[in-house]
Amino acid sequence: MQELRDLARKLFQERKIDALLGYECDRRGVRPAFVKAADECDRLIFDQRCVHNLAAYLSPRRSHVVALGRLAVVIKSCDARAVAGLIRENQLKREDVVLIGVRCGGVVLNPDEPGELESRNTAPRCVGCEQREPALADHIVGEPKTAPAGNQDRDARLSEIESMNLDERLGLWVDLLSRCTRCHACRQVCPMCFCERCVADKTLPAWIESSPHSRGNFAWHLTRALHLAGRCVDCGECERACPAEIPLGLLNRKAARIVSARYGYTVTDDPSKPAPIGTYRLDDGQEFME
Amino acid sequence: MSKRRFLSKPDLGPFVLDLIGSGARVIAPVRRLERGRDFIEYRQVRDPNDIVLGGPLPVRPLKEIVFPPTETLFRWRQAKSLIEIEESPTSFEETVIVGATPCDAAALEIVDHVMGWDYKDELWFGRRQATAVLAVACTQCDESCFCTAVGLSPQSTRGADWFLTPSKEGFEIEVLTPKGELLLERHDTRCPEASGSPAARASQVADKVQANLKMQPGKIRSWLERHFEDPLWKDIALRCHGCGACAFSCPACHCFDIMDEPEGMEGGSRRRNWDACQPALFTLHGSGHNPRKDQTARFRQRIMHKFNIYPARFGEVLCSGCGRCIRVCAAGMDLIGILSEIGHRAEEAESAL
Amino acid sequence: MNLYQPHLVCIDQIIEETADTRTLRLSFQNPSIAAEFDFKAGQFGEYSVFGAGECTFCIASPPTRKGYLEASFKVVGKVTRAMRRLNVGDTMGFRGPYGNCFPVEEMKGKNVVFIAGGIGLAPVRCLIWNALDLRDQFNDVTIIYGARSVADLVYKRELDDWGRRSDVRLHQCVDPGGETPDWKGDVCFVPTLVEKVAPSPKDSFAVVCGPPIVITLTLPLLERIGFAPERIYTTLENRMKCGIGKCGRCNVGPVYVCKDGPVFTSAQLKSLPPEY
Amino acid sequence: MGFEPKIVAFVCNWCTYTGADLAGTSRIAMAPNVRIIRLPCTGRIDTLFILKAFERGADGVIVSGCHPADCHYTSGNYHARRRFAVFRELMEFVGIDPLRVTFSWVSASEGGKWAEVVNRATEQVRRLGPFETYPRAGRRVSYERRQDGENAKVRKEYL
Repeated sequence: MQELRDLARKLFQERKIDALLGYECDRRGVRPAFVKAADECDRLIFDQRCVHNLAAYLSPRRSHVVALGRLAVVIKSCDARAVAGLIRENQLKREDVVLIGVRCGGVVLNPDEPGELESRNTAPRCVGCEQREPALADHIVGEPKTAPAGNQDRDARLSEIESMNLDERLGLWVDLLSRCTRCHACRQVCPMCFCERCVADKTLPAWIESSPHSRGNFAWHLTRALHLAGRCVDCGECERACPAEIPLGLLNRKAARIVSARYGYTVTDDPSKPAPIGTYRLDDGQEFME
Repeated sequence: MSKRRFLSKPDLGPFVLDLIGSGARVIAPVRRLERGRDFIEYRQVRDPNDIVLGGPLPVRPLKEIVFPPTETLFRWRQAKSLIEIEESPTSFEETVIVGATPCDAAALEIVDHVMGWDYKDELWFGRRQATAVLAVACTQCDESCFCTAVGLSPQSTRGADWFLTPSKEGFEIEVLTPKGELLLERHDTRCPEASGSPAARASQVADKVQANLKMQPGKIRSWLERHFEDPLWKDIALRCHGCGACAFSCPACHCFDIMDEPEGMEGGSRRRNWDACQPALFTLHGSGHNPRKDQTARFRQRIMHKFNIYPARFGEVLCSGCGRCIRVCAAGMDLIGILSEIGHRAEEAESAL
Repeated sequence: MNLYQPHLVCIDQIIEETADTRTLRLSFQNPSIAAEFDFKAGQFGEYSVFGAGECTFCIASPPTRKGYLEASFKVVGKVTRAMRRLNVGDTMGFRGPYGNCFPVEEMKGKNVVFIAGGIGLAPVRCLIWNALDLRDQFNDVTIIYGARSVADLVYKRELDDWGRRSDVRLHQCVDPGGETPDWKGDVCFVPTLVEKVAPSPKDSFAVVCGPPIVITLTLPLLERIGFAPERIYTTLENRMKCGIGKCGRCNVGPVYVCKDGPVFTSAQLKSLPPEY
Repeated sequence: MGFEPKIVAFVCNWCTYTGADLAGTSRIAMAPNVRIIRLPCTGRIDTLFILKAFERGADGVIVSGCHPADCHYTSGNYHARRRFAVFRELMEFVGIDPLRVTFSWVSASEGGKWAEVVNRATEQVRRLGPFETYPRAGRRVSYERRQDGENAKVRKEYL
């Protein structure tokens, strides 16, 4: 922790940055912190409750963050994939941001979760995560960590749904999505949803109906999953942000499975590796085409 | 007018079945397992065993029962230049809410002001009229609750037709409104007169809630009136993602959008959908001009509307202190923290005078 | 029938004002509603095209002329585009009238200065005709109107009419670069023309409508000339959905523009936060 | 009268549309259930078009364009192929029958193949019946707890 604060202070003192995005304690747990001066650096913390993917604040649509000036961001190795995604899609220049990588041994589900990291409360994405530190970072801080314990099969529910028949699946999704009120929290917290104007907000024509009935919800959630196929960094923020507790990650995980099976692609923190949708190979599978 | 009755625990199930049998739609808190965690949500129940009374606060508020997230205002059918309008009904299915939390019940009454202050919204009041609210004293709170700070309490009976206070053997019922009386008449035999002195109301919960936030709405309001421009807003709003999660999970937020949706090829429906003041699109003009151009302005609007505009118009804050906005916020925006900061500043400003 | 259900109106006439502005003359299909319908100058309505949605416009025709109402609109968004596609005889929806109005009674016997820019002439036109139809009840009538170019001037025929009348003083201008060789008016911005005309504040009311820039520049100018802020009127054009003080969209500080407005005095505007 | 499916075909301007035209001018008999919407390229066919067609009452959709290597814009169909591959599987995952959407390559000279695609798609959709299970009714459903075997009821409720 001290290492992180010292580094932050040094960056401010050397005038390398104008503001730093990290984590701080609040009344209930941990929340994102916007540090604007060297003497504020002691607020910074990093522990297993630092769940948030701060890359979401780096998108150019966040005018109030852009106005802060040159930024440093604290990232975990999973967040690095989102930063890489933004760089890959020309939303961010690598040299415009200072990345402070923290060694991470897994995080909990929610930032207000008390107690230590156990297999019971480990965020699903951390189980099986092999990256302890982000390769993309400029600086790496923190004690060396071990991989998080936990052996739950995070894809058990996915496999269960896949084994259902069509009617059962439709029933399940109609039920789950019936809770959606279209607050669009899933989109707003997503580091990869950076469009200036989302297709769901377009009115000429209104491709996706804004009403939270099944028709509108199906169009929205299917399209969201498709637009994130091969781009979703699996940070789980959409699921955490959903006030209706809809397991949105399932759709993203399914899309990731599809692109992995079809195009051998898994999301990476290498900005130079192209995402699967937007590129093609001449010999892509087309068994479904007549 | 309040009458005291008693409903024993074993009688709760048959009582609910009576309600369903009488043709009413019964909404109650039920348990749901999602992502390895337990949630409570208001849902229609068919089996009384599903009902969880006195559990944690349901994740989504009660308002969707009287103010659905999407509802049809009317339908139209078109043949060339001829339009035919099919009206939406203004009478609604009889609904009984068994086990509303006091904060959710009170919020309905708070929103009544705006829905009826000049033009009377028949859709809101139609559903309100058709809905009986049986609130139950709140026995669980967490660090996001602050109902006591907005003049309510875990035992507040506001907005309730019946108020249930749990005891060892069952529930003591206070019948509070004519609508409640009517309901009692129909289910008189299940609910005998309560004997003995009124059940003691636990105050530990209220004490815990009080410890979360102490606030004087009047002082907050006078500070807000004078500080439309303040560096505080910018600082707070930095974190905000600009989603509508807070407003959509708020029992008192009532802003909406009106949309036309073609259905099939010859007609469609005009709908009213929930909307929130946080997305930029809310106030965006056709010309591209946006009166609330950044998140700072939009977040300020949310606080202003709840704690300044609404009290100025209707005499009370647009908040029932349920704390859902705090719990759902992915960015850790903390209304309790913000209000206590404003309260603190208000005190300072006062002492500086 | 709930509050949000519109009355059906028929398009009787379409007047092309400019390349992207039109005026529709509408009449109620239900004769009993047509007979009952009344409004005051400055009020607005929610006009709908079924399938596209609702849009808020002031009623551009004066209340002194019964049997129809007019709406002038510029094509910008979804609903106005749909409105442009409609023909004479097509059906639209109308809810209203909503909002407050200009203090016509107070203005009687006084001088009135009308200042408008572009499509902002629509709400003012309602009041102008109201005054001209009751001409003997008003003192001097001055109209100062400007648009970006000669082609962008709306209500051209009426402008000619007003220009010919001896009981109306009309001053027109177009922005520099917007003039044509035979343009006889001034070439400047609306506030500059106001400065040049310098209407006398004595016993006068001013009504200003137009794009935000015209309003923000003209209001202080009028005050400098000597108009009391309480006697300068303008309209706010916040985005609205319900029009009846429910949907929460048009709040400017504690004010619901749809209920407390759209007509405000310059004095009232000063007490509001700049969110319009 | 039996069920006659409504099918919307989104086709590319350069190959399939011309192919469909050829089928017509060659007087090849085919099912009359298909309404064609012409677009510049399969790359322009957004998956939202498919969803919109279902929302507004289509029972089936055909998407068709140039064969690989024949795209008028060099690579539009390759991009589309990836997108449709992922979309198709996602659709299946949420319970929409992939048999309702037919993807095909039909060149300008393949009038006969177009007729085959149309006939086969029509037959397929006819067998599946009207697509009433698509949540098109625009009603918000309130569900009681879902239990196994309750799906039939669930489905009925949102119709």
